[in-house]
Amino acid sequence: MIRRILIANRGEIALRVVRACRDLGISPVVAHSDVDRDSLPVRLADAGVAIGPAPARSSYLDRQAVIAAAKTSGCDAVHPGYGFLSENPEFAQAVERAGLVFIGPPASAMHAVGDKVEARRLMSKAGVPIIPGLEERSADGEAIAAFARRAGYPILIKAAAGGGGKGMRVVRSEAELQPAVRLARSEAKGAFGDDGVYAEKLLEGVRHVEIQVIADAHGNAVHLGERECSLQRRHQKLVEEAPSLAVTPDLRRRMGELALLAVRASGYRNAGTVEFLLDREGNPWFMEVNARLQVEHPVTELVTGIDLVRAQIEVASGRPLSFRQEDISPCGWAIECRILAEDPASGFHPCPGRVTALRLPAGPGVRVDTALQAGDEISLHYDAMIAKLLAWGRDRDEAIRRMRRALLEFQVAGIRTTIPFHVELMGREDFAAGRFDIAWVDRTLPDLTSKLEADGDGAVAAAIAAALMAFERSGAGAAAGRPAPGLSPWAEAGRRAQMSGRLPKGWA
Amino acid sequence: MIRRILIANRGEIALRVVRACRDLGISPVVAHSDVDRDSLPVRLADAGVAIGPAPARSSYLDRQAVIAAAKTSGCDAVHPGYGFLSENPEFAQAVERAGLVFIGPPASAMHAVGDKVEARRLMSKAGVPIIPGLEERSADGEAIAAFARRAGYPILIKAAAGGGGKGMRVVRSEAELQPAVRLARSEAKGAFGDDGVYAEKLLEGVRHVEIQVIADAHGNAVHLGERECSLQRRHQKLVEEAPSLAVTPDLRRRMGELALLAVRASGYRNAGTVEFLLDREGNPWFMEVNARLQVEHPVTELVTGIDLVRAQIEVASGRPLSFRQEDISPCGWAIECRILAEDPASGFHPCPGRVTALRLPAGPGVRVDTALQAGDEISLHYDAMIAKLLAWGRDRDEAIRRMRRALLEFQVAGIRTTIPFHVELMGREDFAAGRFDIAWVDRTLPDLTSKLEADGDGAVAAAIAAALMAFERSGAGAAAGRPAPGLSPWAEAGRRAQMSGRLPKGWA
Amino acid sequence: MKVIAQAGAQELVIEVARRSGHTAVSLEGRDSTVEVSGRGSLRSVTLGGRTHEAAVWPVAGSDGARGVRSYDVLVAGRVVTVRLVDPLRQGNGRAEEAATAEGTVEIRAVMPGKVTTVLKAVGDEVEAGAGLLVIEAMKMENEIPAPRKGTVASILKAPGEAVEAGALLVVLEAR
Amino acid sequence: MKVIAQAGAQELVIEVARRSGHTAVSLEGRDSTVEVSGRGSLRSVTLGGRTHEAAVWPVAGSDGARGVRSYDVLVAGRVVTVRLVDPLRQGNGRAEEAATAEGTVEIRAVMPGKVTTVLKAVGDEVEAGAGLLVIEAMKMENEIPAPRKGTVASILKAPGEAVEAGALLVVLEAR
Repeated sequence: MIRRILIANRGEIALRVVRACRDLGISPVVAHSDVDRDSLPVRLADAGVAIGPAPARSSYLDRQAVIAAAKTSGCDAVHPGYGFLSENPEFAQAVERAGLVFIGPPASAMHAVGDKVEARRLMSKAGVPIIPGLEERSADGEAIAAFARRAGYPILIKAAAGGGGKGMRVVRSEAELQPAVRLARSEAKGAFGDDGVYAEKLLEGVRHVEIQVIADAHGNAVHLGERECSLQRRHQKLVEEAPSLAVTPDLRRRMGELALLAVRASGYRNAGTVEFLLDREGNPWFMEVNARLQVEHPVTELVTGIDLVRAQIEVASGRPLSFRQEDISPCGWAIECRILAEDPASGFHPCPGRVTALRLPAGPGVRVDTALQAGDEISLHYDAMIAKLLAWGRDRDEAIRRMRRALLEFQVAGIRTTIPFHVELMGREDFAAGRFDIAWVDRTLPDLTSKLEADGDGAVAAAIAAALMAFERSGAGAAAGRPAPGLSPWAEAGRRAQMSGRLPKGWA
Repeated sequence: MIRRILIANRGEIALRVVRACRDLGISPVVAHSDVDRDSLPVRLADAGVAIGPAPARSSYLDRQAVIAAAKTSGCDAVHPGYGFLSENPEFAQAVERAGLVFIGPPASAMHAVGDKVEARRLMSKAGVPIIPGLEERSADGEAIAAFARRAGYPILIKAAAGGGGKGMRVVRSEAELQPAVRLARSEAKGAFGDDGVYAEKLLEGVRHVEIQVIADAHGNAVHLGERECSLQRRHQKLVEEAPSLAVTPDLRRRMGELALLAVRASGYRNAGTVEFLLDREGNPWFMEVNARLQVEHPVTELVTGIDLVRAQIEVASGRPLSFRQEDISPCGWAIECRILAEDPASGFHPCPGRVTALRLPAGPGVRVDTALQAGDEISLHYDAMIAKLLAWGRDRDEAIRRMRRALLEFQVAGIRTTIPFHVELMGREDFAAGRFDIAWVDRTLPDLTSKLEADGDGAVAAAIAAALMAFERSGAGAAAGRPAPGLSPWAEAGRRAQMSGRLPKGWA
Repeated sequence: MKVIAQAGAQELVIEVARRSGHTAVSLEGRDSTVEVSGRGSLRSVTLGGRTHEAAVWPVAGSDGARGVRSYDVLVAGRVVTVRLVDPLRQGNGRAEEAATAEGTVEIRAVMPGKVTTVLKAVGDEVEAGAGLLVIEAMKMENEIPAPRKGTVASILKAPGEAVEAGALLVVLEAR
Repeated sequence: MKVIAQAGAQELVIEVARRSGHTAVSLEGRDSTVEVSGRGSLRSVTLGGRTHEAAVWPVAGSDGARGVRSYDVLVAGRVVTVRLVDPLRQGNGRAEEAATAEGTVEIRAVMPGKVTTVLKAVGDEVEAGAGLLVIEAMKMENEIPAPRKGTVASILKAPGEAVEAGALLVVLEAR
C-alpha cells in the first residue's frame, strides 16, 4: 500500500502526479529546487522538500538528495515523472534499496531497454523489426564513420542512454560527422550523465508512431493504441495525436502485438512506450522503448479514458491492472500542442522571463496540463515547455477546430511562446489532410514561420494596446480625470456607446 | 448558412456559445447589459452590443433591444442560452419575423410544451404517463385548494410558464396554501412575465431523471440518455450526473422512447429535455419539457462525446443531425457541481461582491464552464451560479474522486460560495452509494451544512493567512527589510529551510 | 504586528514582521514551524510540514472599529471567519455584538437585495414564523419570518427599497 | 500622450489621455471608432466594431533610450513587436540600429544562456558556417556559426560565462 509519494520532478508533470495522488487518496510531496519553491505543484502538494539550488545537476538530478527527501518526509514511494532521473536504472535501484517503491519499470528492465544498443539487440532477437544500425555502443567516432560508409548517408547519431531528442543529430556527409558526434556526446552527457552515442541508418519519408503499453506484476500487459508524433522540429516533438491517420485497425493490432513482444522480452513492468518508425509502405521499424511516462501520454488518456498515472501507481503498489486488452477501444481523436517558451519567429530561440499575465483556454474538449501561474519566472535552467494544450473531438476535424479555438483563447504576456506557430500549423492543409512525415516540419519551417506576425487590424490593435501600457506607465496615465484639451477626435472609451450609432457603417 | 450569431445571454452559457461558434467558424456577437461590458464572453466574442442597464427586464429580457442588436450587428441568428428569453415563444416568433434564425425549438412547439398544463394534456394523449394534477392552469387559489382536497396533500405549486424551480412551492397543509400560491405567482411573474400557476400531486421518495433529446428538421430525433438531477435544494438543482444509478439499460431505452414520443407529439425541433420523476418502483412519470439547452447539458456531452451547442446550431441551420441513435453509447460517468455565490453555512444566502482572486481547477477529467475572471463583480441582478464544475471518470467512483480533487483546488477570494457544501456532499456515504431522492438534500441539510467551517490546522492556517493580509494592508507590511527586534521565535518565511531539520518530528 | 486571531474554536496570538526582506510569522502557544508564501488573496501556509492553500479576503463591512477586523478564509474546501483583535486596544471584539433593548427584537437582512412586498403594518400582532416582508435577491423571493411572537414596532424599509446585508428591516416588541 | 507606433508594416499616430475618469484613445489617419477595456497586460481593443484581445508586455532591454520603447503583443494567435516613438524627441528609433565598422562583423547572442565551449581562438581564419562557440540554453546546446568568412578579431566570452540576449560574443574581421 502506497500512502505517500515523493514526486521528483517539476512543472506540469509534477502537478499531474499531485492530481493523481489526490484522486487515489495518497499524500503527495514535491521535491523542488530553490527557484521552484512557490511553484503550483509545490503549493498544491501536502508538502514541499527543498533539494538544492536551481541547476538540475544540484537538485533534480541529485539522486542522494532526492532519496533523502523521500525518507525525511515519510514517503514510501518515488514518482520520477519524465526526464531528470526517470530513466536512470541506478536511481531506480537506489530508491528500491532505500526501502521505497520506484513508480516505474524495474531497474533490470530499464537497463535492458535504456541502453538503445542493447535494446535493439534484444528486440531483434525477440522478432521485432529493427532499423539497420550499429550493433554496439561506439567508443569513438571511427566506428560510426565506418558504419556510415557501410550503410550510406544520411545517418542518425543518438544518445545510447536517453530519449526525447536530446543528443540526437542527423549527419548527411562525412564532413559533418565528427562535430556532430562531439555535440551529441556533450548533450548526452549533460542530459543523461552518460556520453555514449550510437548510430542508425536514417529512414526518410517515415512517420514516428509509438505504442503506449502498461504491464503489472501479475503477468498482465496491455497496449493502449498508438500516438502519431511525426510533427517534430529537430527531433523535438511539437504536436502529437491519437490515433494516427496512418494506422489501420489491423496495423494497430500488429503494432500492439510487437510492442507487447518488446515488453515481454525486457521483463518490463509499469507504463512505457515503444517507438516505431512507420515507412511509406506501412511497415513499423522498432526505434526504442521509453521506460517512463511520456510527455504526450494525455492524448492516449483522452481517447481511451484510462488515467495512466493512476494506473502507474496502482501497478507499482502491486495491484493488477484494472482493465484488460478488450476494454481498450479508442474513442474520438485527441491532439496535443506543446507550448514552449521559445520564439518561433526567430528560430525557436529560448525566451526565458517572467509571465506577467495569463489566461488559460477552457471549454468543451479542452484540457490544459500546466503548472504555469501569472508571476512565474520561466527559468533558463529547465526545459522550455510551459504547457501542454490538448483538444479532444469526436473526429479529427472537431479536435483540430477545438485546438485552434483554444490556441486563440490562450493569452500569455511577458514571454514569447510557440502559440503562433501552432495556430499556423492548425490552419495548414497538409496538416488537415495528414500529409506529413517526421521531416515535414523542418522542411516547411521557413514557410510555417513566415506568417506569424500580426498585421492589418491585429497590428493596429496591438499598437493601441502597447500605447495604453506605455501611457499607464507614464505619469500622465496615473492621474485620473485630468482634462485633455486639444486632442480630437476622441472616442470615449472604457464605456461603450449605446447601440444606436455605435457600430460603424459597412458592418455586417 | 448561419454566419454570425447574436448570443442573447450572459455568464458561462454566453461563453459556451461563443466557443461553439468559434469551433464552427461562425462569428459570435454577445448582447450585454452595461455591467457586463468587460465580461469574458464579450471580450472573447467578435463584438459586444450594449442592450441596456443592469436589471434584466431592461436588457436581457428586452425583446426589442435584443432583436435590434442582432439586426444592427449583422447577425443572421440568435442563440438565447437558458433562462431569460430562451423559452419565450413570442420572442422566438419575433426573431423569426425579423428574418433571423432562432436557435431553439419552433415557437409552436415551445408553446405546446411551454405551458405546463397544456404539455401535460398533450403528453397524456400521446401515451406518456403523467403525474395526477390540475387539468387546466388555475385562475385562482380556489381551484388549487379543491384539487388538493381531492388528491390529498402534499401538493406542488408550479409556474405554468417556466421551469428551473422558479415559482415552485411545496404545500403540505391547507393553511400553507394561499401564501404559497401568492409567492409562486409573484416569482413566476418576475421570472417569466406570466403569473399563471398550477398544481400537481407531490410524489415522495422519487428521483428527478431527465432525458436529453435533439431533433432536426428532417424528421430525425435522437435521445442522448438520462441525467440524474435529484440533488436539489428547494427545487434548485445543485448536482447532476450522467448516467443515473437508478436507470437500467432497459429503463434507459424505455424512457428514451417516451421522451421521443413527447418530441413527436409537440412537433419539437432542436435540443430539449424531457423531465421525469422516477418512483421507487422504477416507473417514470412525465414532469415537463424544457424547451432549451439545460444548465446541466455538459454531463451529457462528457458521456456521449456529442457537442450539444454545435448540434443545436447545425440543426438550426437546417442540416440533418450528424449522429444517429445507434451512435450514442454513453461511456464513463460525469458529475456536475453548480458553484453558486451563496453561503451554504448561512442558509445559502446570496453573496454578491467582487472576486478578488481566482484559481480554477484543472487536470485529467475536469472541465470548468465559467465566465468568471478575477476582478469580476458578482451582481445581485443575476443568477447566483458563477461556475459549473464537471468531472468525468471511467466509473462513478473515479468521477467522484476527481470532483473532490477539483473542488479542493478551486480557490475563490472575495465571496463565499457553495464549494464547501459540495466538498461535504462528495464525501457522504449516501451520495457515494446513490441513496438519495429529490428531498434528500433538504432533509439532510442541517447535517450537511454543520461541518463546513475549517477547524484544527486549517483554522490555524486561515488565521495566519488573515494576519498576513492585515499586516500587508497596514503600514508595517509595506516597508520591507525593517528589522523586527524582540520578536521570537521567528520562523524564517518566504524561504524554506533546507531539508535537514526542516521537517518537525512525528512526521511520517 | 501582533494580533489575537479567533478562528472557529481556535484563539491564537500571531506576530507578523518583515525580516531581511521576507515576511516572518510566529505563532505563540504552538511549538510549530510556520512558512508562508504567495501574494495578495492566495496564500500558502505550511504548518508542521503540511501545506495549506488559503484564499483570504476582508469581510464586507468589517471596518476595524473597536480594533477588530474580520476576514473570510477558504482553506481545504472549508471556510472560516477569522477575527483579528488588536491586543493594544480595549473594547474586545466580542463587545461588538451589541445587545438590543430588553424585549425588542431586531430583524435584519441576512443578504442584500430589494424589498418587494411588506406584509405587515406597524401595530400588527404576529405569530412566530409569520411573514413580515419579502426580499428579492438573485431572482429568488425570500419571505422574512418573525423569529418570535410579538407586535410590529417599526418597519424601516418600503417596497422597492434596496437593502444591504445587515440592514435593519423591522423591530418587533416581544410579548 | 502622443506616440508614433510602428507595428509590422503599419505606422500610426496614437494619442492616449484620461477623460472624465476613462482612458480615451484616438487614432489619427484612420476614420475608426476605438474602444478599450481590460487592465495591465490583458487588453481588449475594439476597432470598427471588431474586438481584439491582446496580451502586451515591454520587450526586455527596451529602455526608452532615444525616445523609443518596444512592446511585444500577442493578438489573435499572432505576435508583433510594437515600437513606440516619442515624436518630440529627435533620434528616431531607426537610428538605434547602429552600423558596425566597415569590414567587421559582430556576433551576438540571440538568446540568453551559458557558454559551454569556445571553438576558435583569436586570429583563427574561419569559413562561413564554421562553429565559433557553443551556448547552452534550456538544456540544448547550440553552436553559434560564423555568418561569413573572416578572421576572429576578438572573443568576449569564456567557457562557463553566462550571457544575456544581445550580448557581444565574437568580433570577426571580414575578408
